[in-house]
Amino acid sequence: MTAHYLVLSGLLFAIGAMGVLIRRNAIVVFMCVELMLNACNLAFVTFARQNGNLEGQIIAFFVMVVAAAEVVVGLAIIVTIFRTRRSASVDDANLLKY
Amino acid sequence: MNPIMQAPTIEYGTLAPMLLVFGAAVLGVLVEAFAPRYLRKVMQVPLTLVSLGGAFALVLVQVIMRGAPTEAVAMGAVAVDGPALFIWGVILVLSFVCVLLVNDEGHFVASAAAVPGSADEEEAEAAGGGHTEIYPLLLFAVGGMMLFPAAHDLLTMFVGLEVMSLPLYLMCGLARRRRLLSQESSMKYFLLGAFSSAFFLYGTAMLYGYAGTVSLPGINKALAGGALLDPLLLIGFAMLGVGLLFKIGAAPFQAWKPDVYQGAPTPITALMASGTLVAAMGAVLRVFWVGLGNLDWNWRPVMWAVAALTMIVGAVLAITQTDIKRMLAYSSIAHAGFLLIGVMATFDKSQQNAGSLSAILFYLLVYSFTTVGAFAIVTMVRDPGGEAGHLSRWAGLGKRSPLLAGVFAFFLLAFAGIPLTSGFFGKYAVFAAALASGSESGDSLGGWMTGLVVLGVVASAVAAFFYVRVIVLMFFSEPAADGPSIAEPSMGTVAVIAVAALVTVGVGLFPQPMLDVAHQAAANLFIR
Amino acid sequence: MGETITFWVLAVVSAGAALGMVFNRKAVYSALMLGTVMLCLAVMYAVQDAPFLAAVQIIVYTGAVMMLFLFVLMLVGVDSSDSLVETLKGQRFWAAIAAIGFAVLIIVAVGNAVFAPQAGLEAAVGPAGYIRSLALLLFTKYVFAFEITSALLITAALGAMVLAHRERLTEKATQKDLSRARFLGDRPSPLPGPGTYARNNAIDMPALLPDGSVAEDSVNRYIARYDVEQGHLPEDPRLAEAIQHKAEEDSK
Amino acid sequence: MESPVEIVQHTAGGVIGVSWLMIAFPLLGAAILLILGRKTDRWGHLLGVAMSLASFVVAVLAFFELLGLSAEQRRQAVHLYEFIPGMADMGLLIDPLSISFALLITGVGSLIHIYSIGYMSHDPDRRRFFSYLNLFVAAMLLLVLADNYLGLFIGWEGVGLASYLLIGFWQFKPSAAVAAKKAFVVNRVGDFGLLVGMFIMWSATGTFAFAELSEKAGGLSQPMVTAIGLLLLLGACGKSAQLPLQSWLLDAMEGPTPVSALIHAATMVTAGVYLVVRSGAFFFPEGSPQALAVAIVGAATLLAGAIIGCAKDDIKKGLAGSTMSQIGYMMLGAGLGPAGYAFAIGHLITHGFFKADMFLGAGSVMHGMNDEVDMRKYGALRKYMPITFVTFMVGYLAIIGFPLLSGYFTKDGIIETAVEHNQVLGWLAVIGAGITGFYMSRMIFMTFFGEKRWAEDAHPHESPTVMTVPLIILSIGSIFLGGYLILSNRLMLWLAPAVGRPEELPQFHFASTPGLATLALVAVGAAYAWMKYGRAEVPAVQPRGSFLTTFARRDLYGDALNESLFMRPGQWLTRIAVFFDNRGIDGVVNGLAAGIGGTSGRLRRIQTGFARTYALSILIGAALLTGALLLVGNI
Repeated sequence: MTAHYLVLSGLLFAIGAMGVLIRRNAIVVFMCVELMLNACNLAFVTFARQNGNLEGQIIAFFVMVVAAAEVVVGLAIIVTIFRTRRSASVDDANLLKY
Repeated sequence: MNPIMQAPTIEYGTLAPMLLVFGAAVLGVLVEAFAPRYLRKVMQVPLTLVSLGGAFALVLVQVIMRGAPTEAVAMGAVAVDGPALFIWGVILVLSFVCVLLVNDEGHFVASAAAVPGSADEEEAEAAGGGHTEIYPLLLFAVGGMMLFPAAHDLLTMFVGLEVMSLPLYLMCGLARRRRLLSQESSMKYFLLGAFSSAFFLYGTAMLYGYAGTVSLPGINKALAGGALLDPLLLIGFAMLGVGLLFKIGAAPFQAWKPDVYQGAPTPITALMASGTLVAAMGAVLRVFWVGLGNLDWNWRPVMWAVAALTMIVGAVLAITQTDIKRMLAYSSIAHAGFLLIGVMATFDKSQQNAGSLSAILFYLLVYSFTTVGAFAIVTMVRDPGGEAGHLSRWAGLGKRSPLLAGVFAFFLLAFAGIPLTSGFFGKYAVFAAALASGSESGDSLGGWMTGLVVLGVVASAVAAFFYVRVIVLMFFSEPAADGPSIAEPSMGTVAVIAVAALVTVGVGLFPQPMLDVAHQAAANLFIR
Repeated sequence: MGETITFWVLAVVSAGAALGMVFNRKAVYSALMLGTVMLCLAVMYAVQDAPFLAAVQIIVYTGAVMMLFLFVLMLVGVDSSDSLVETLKGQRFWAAIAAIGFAVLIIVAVGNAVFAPQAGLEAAVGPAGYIRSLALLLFTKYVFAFEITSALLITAALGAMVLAHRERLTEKATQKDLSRARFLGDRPSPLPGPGTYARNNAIDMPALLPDGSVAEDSVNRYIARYDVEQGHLPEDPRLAEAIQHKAEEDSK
Repeated sequence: MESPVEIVQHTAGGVIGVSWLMIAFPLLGAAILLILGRKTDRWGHLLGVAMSLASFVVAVLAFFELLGLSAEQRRQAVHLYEFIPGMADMGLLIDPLSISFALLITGVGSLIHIYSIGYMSHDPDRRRFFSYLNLFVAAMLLLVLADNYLGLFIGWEGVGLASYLLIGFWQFKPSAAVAAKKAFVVNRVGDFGLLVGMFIMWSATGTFAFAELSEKAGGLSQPMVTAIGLLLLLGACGKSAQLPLQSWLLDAMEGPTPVSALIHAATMVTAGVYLVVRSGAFFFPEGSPQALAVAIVGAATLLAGAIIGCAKDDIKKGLAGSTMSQIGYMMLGAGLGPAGYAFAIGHLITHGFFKADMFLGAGSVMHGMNDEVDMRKYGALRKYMPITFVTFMVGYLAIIGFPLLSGYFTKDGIIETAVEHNQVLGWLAVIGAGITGFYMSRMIFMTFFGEKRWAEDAHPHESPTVMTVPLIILSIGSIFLGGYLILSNRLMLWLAPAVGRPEELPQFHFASTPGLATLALVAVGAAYAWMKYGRAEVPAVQPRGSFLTTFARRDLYGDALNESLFMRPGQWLTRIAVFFDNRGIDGVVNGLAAGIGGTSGRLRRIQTGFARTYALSILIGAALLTGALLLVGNI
C-alpha cells in the first residue's frame, strides 16, 4: 500500500506545483502551495506507518502549525497588495524585472 | 500502564545566545503591546542592540570558557559546534550592524496598512514615527538564522527556515519609498519562498522514508548501512537541495534574488544579503557534509553543474544591470557560486575537510561584511524620491564625494577579489581548497575540480569587469547636473560603513588572525 | 481490502478535486475543491493509523486555514475570476511539461523503490497508547522545535497586525462633536425622507415638499446615480430631472 | 666599493621594536577624523598635529637608538606578522636610509601640519584636510619603512590615494578635479610598471623581502635584472614626475599649498628616488644599463624642469618646475651607484627643507594677496612681508647653490660625481644649475622687488605666527643642513650600512672645475634675470614670447606629446582593431567582451519579472536536479 499512497502524494505535489505555475490569482497560487504541503504530509504519515515510528506523524503535525502561520503572513501580504493595486493577480506585479 | 515521561533536558547555557535573541524578540512584542507610542523606539533600539551584543558576548564566553561542545543539545535538536558558533558570531555582528542601518530614519513606511499615495499615508508620515515592530521581527529573523545552520535534524531545520523567512517576507514589504516595488518584492519572495520550502519538506519526507528518521546523523548512519541507490534517497536529496539552493540563490533557483533585493528596504536587503546567505550556507554545509557525507560521489557531479551555472549566471547577468542593488544581487549570486566550489571540496580525510570548511567560513565572513558596507553606502546616495538606484545617477560620484565613492570603490574591489582586500583571501582560500581536493588521489572529480576553479577564475574576471565599470563610472564621468545628493549620514550608518571598511581593509592586510579563528572553528568539523 | 477500496475512492476523488482546484476559473470553487482534498486526506490519515492527525487536519486545515482563505477571497471579491487567456508565452506548455515530467520522475522512482512490508505502528505505540506516545515524542525529542514554533505564531500575529492594522492618528469624533458640527452647518434638521407619494420603488422616488416642489435631498445620491445609469428614471419629468440633477452633483 | 651589510633580525625591545607606532599614530588620527566626521570639527586639526608629532617623536627616538648601535647592527628588521600565509611576511626595516626618510617625513610633515592650522583656518573642511594629511603621513611611512616590496607597494598606492584626495580637495573647482584625475591616471602608468616589475621579481625569486632578495638577486640572469630595473624605473618616474611621466605635477598645484609643499615637493615625489636607492643593490648595480637609464632620465628631467620653470608666471607652477628639476638631480645621483647615493639622499633631504620653505613662503604670499598666484601681479612685497621675504631668500640662495648654504654642498656633490662618471651628463647638470640661477632669481625679483603691480583690492600683510614659525625653522635647516651632512662625509658613512659606499671616500673640493663653472653660470643666470625682471619693468600681461618661451610655457609640449605619442596612436590602434573586428578577422578579445555583453543582454530577458516564470524555472530546475541525480545514481 505504501507505494500507492506515495504515488498519490507525488501526484498531488505535482498538481500543486503546476497550479502555482499556471494560476494568476495570488490566493489560488497560495492554495496550490498548501496543496503541496498537504501532499508532503501524506507522505510523512505513510512513511510513519511504513517505518513503524511516530516521528512522521509528529512532523506532519508541525507542518500544519507552520503552514497555519505561513497562511496568516501570506494572506496579509496578498491583502496589502490588493489594497494597493486593486488586483490580486501575480502577473500584475512585475515592475521589478530584467 | 503509565510510563513516566522523562523530562527533556535542554542545555540552556549552550543555547543561551539563541534563547536571548528570541527572548528579546518576545520582550519587544510586549513593548509594542504596552508601551506608549512615543516610548517604543526609545525602548526597542537599545533592547535590540543590547540583546544582539549580549548574545555575541555569550558566544564569545562559550568559545573561550568551554570550547565548542561535542554533543548535540536540546534532545539532539541543535548542534552548537565550532562552525555553528562561528556562524552565530558572524550573524550576530552582522545583524547588530544592520540594526544600526534600520535605526536610521526614513527607510521604513510610516504605516504599512495605509494605501500608497493616500491621504492616510500622508497623515501617518506627518505624524512621524514608523513601525517599531521591525525590531522584534528582525530579532525573530536573526533567531531563525541562528537556528537554521545549527539544526541537527531536518524538522528543526525546517522550523528554523520558516522562523527566519517569515519576518523577512514581511519586512521586505515595508519600504517607505517606492512602495509598489517593495510590496511586489515581498509577494514574490513570499510565494517563491513558500514554493521552495514545499520542496524542502518533500525532500525531508523522502529522506524520512529512506532512513526512518530525520536527524542528520541518523540519515548518515542509514546511508552507511543501507542501499545507496535507493530512489527515495536520491529524490529526497534533490528536493532538499532545491529548498536549500533557493535560499542561497544558486542557479537555476536564483531568479527571486535580484527582484527582492531591489524592492526591499535597503537595510533589509543588507541583512538578507549577509545574514541569510551565511545562515543558508551553514545549513547547506551541514546537510551535505553531515547528513549526506557518505553520498558525496553522488551529489558532487550535480553540484558541480549547479556551481558552474551559478557563477556564470551571476557574473554574466550582472554586466548589463543598470540598478545598483540589482547588480549587487547578481554579484551575490556569483559569490554563492564561489562558495559552492568550497562546499564541493570535501575529502575522506577530516584534516583537509577542516581546511576547506575554514576557507568557506572565512569567505562568508569577509564577503558578508563587505556586502553590508556596500548596501550601507547605497542608502546614502539619494534622489528626491528615495535612493538613487539607477547606475547613471552614480556617474561622477567621485567628484561630489570622493571619500564615499572611494570607500564604495574599495568594497567593489574587494568583491572582485583584488589583492590587498579581504575578498582576495576569501577567494584564494576557497580556490586553494578546491584545488587541493581535486589533486587528492581517489577523488571522484579530480581534474573536474581544477576545471571548476578555472571557471571560477574566469567568472571572477568577468565579474571584475562590471565592478570596475562602476568605479570608472564614479570617477571618470561627468556628474549629472541634477545628480543625487549624499545624505548626511547618521552615526549608525557611519559606524556600519566604518566597521565594514575596517574588516575589509583589516582582513585584507592582516588576514591571519581571522583565518586562525575560522580554522579553529572548523578544526573539529561538524558534530556528527 | 477495506483500506484498498477506501484508498482508491479517496485517491480518485482527491486527485480529481486537486485538478479541479487548478483548472477552475472561480477562486471560490478552487477553495472548495481544496477543502475536498483536505477532507479526503484526513480520512486517509485516519485509515493509516493517524487519528490524531486526521482530527488536526480537519480542525486546523479545513476549519481554520480554509476559512481564512475564504475570508480573504470574500474580501478581495468573490466574483473575480481568472481569464482563461494565458499572457505568458509558453508558460502553460512548459508548466505542463515540467509538472508531468516531475510527476513521472517521482512516480517512476517510487515505483522502483523496494519497500519492506509495512512495519505498522503497534511497536511504536507500545503500551503507552497512541496519544501518549505522540505526546512523549513531542515533548521530549521535538520539544525544542515545538517551543520555537511559538516564534512563528508570534511573527504571524505581529505581521498581520503590521500589514492590516492602521493606528488611529486623529481623535474619533464623539456624538457631541457631531451634533455640534450639525448645528454649526446650514441644516440642523434631518434630511427629508424619500417618496411619500411613490408609485413604484419608493426609496428612489424624491419626496414632494408641502408646497409641491421636489425635495432633491430626499434621494440618496448613490441610488440616484444607479437610477440614471440603469435607466430607471420615473416618468414624471420633474422627478426625473431632480434625480438626474442629484446624480450629476454626485459625479462632480 | 663596499656592499651593504646584512639585515639583522630584531629581537630586543626598545623603540625600534615598536617602530610600527610611527605608522599607527597618524593612521589612527586619520581613522578617528574620518569616522567621527563633523563631530571633530573643533579639535580635529589639533589631533592631526598631535598624531604627526607623536610619530616624529618615535622616529627621533628610533633614530637615536639606531645611532647607538655599531655600524654592522644598523639594519634592524622588525617582524610584524605573517601577511599572506606562506607567501609574504609583513615587517619593517629600520636602517639609516629608512630612518632618514622617516625623520624627514615626520619632521617636515609636522611642520606643515602646524602651518596648515593657519593656512586652512577659514576652510569649513579643515578637519577632512587634516585626516587626509595624516593618512598621507602613515602611507608614506609604510612606503619607506616596509621591509619588502609588497608593503612598499601598499604605501605607494596609499600615498597615491592621499595625493589624489588632496589634489582634488577643492573638488568644486573643475580644474582641481581634472588635475586630480590626471595625477591618478598618469600615476597608474607608473604603478603598472612597478606592479609588473614585482610580478617578475616574484616569479623569478619567489620573494618580495629585501633581505632575501639581496641573497637571491645575484643568481638572476642579466636581462631579467635589467627588465625588473627598467620597470621599477617606470614606477619611479610616475611617482617622482620624471620624464616621460612628468605632466601631472604641474597640474597638481591645484591642491592647497601645504599639500604642494608636503607631497609634491618634500616627500611623496621623492619616493621614486627612494625606490631606486633602496633597490640599488639588487636591481641597479653600478654601471648596468638600467642605472645609466636612471641617470639619463634624471639629467633630461633636470633640464626640462628648469626650462619649464623659466616660463611660468604662476608662482606655484614655477616652483613645481623647479621641483621636477631638483628631483632630476637626485635621480642623476641615484643613477651613479653608491658614490652618488649619499649625495642624492643628501640633496633630497636639503631639498625637502628649502623647497618646503619656499612653497610655504609662496603660500604665505598667496595668503596675504587674496590667493593670487600670478607673479606678474606681485612686486615689492619685501617691505610688507619681511619674515616671508627673508625665509624665502634663504630657500632661494640654497636652491641656486650659493656657497656654504645647504644646496651648495649637495648639488655640487651630485654634479662632481656625475662629471667623474659621465662627462656628458655631468656638464648637462652644470647647465641646468645655470638655468636654475636664472628662473629662481626671476621669481625673487618678480615677487619681492620692483614696483607694486597688485590687484586693486590687495592688502598684503605678514602671515600669522603659526605660519611663520615653520618657515623660520625650515630656513634654518636650509642654511646649515647641507654642510653638516656632506662635509667630512657624515651622511655617506651613516648610510653606508644600508646602501653601501665607494671604497674611497670623496673629498669635497671648494674649487673644482665643475664647481666653479656652476657658480659662474648661476651668477650669469641671476644677472640676466636682474636685467630682465629686476631692473626693467615687468609687464603685467604676459608678453608674446619667442618660440622657445612658448615651448617652455606649454610645459615643453608635454601634454601635446602625450597626446600625439600615446593617445593618437592608441585611438588609431583602436580604430584598426574595430576595423578588423568588423571584418571578423581579429578582435577575439573584443568579440569575447561583446559576446558576453550580448549574452548578458539576452539572458537578462529571462528575468521577466513574472513570479510564475521564476516558479517555472524552479520547477524545471528541480526536475532536472532530480533527473540528474537519479541518472548519476544509477550509472
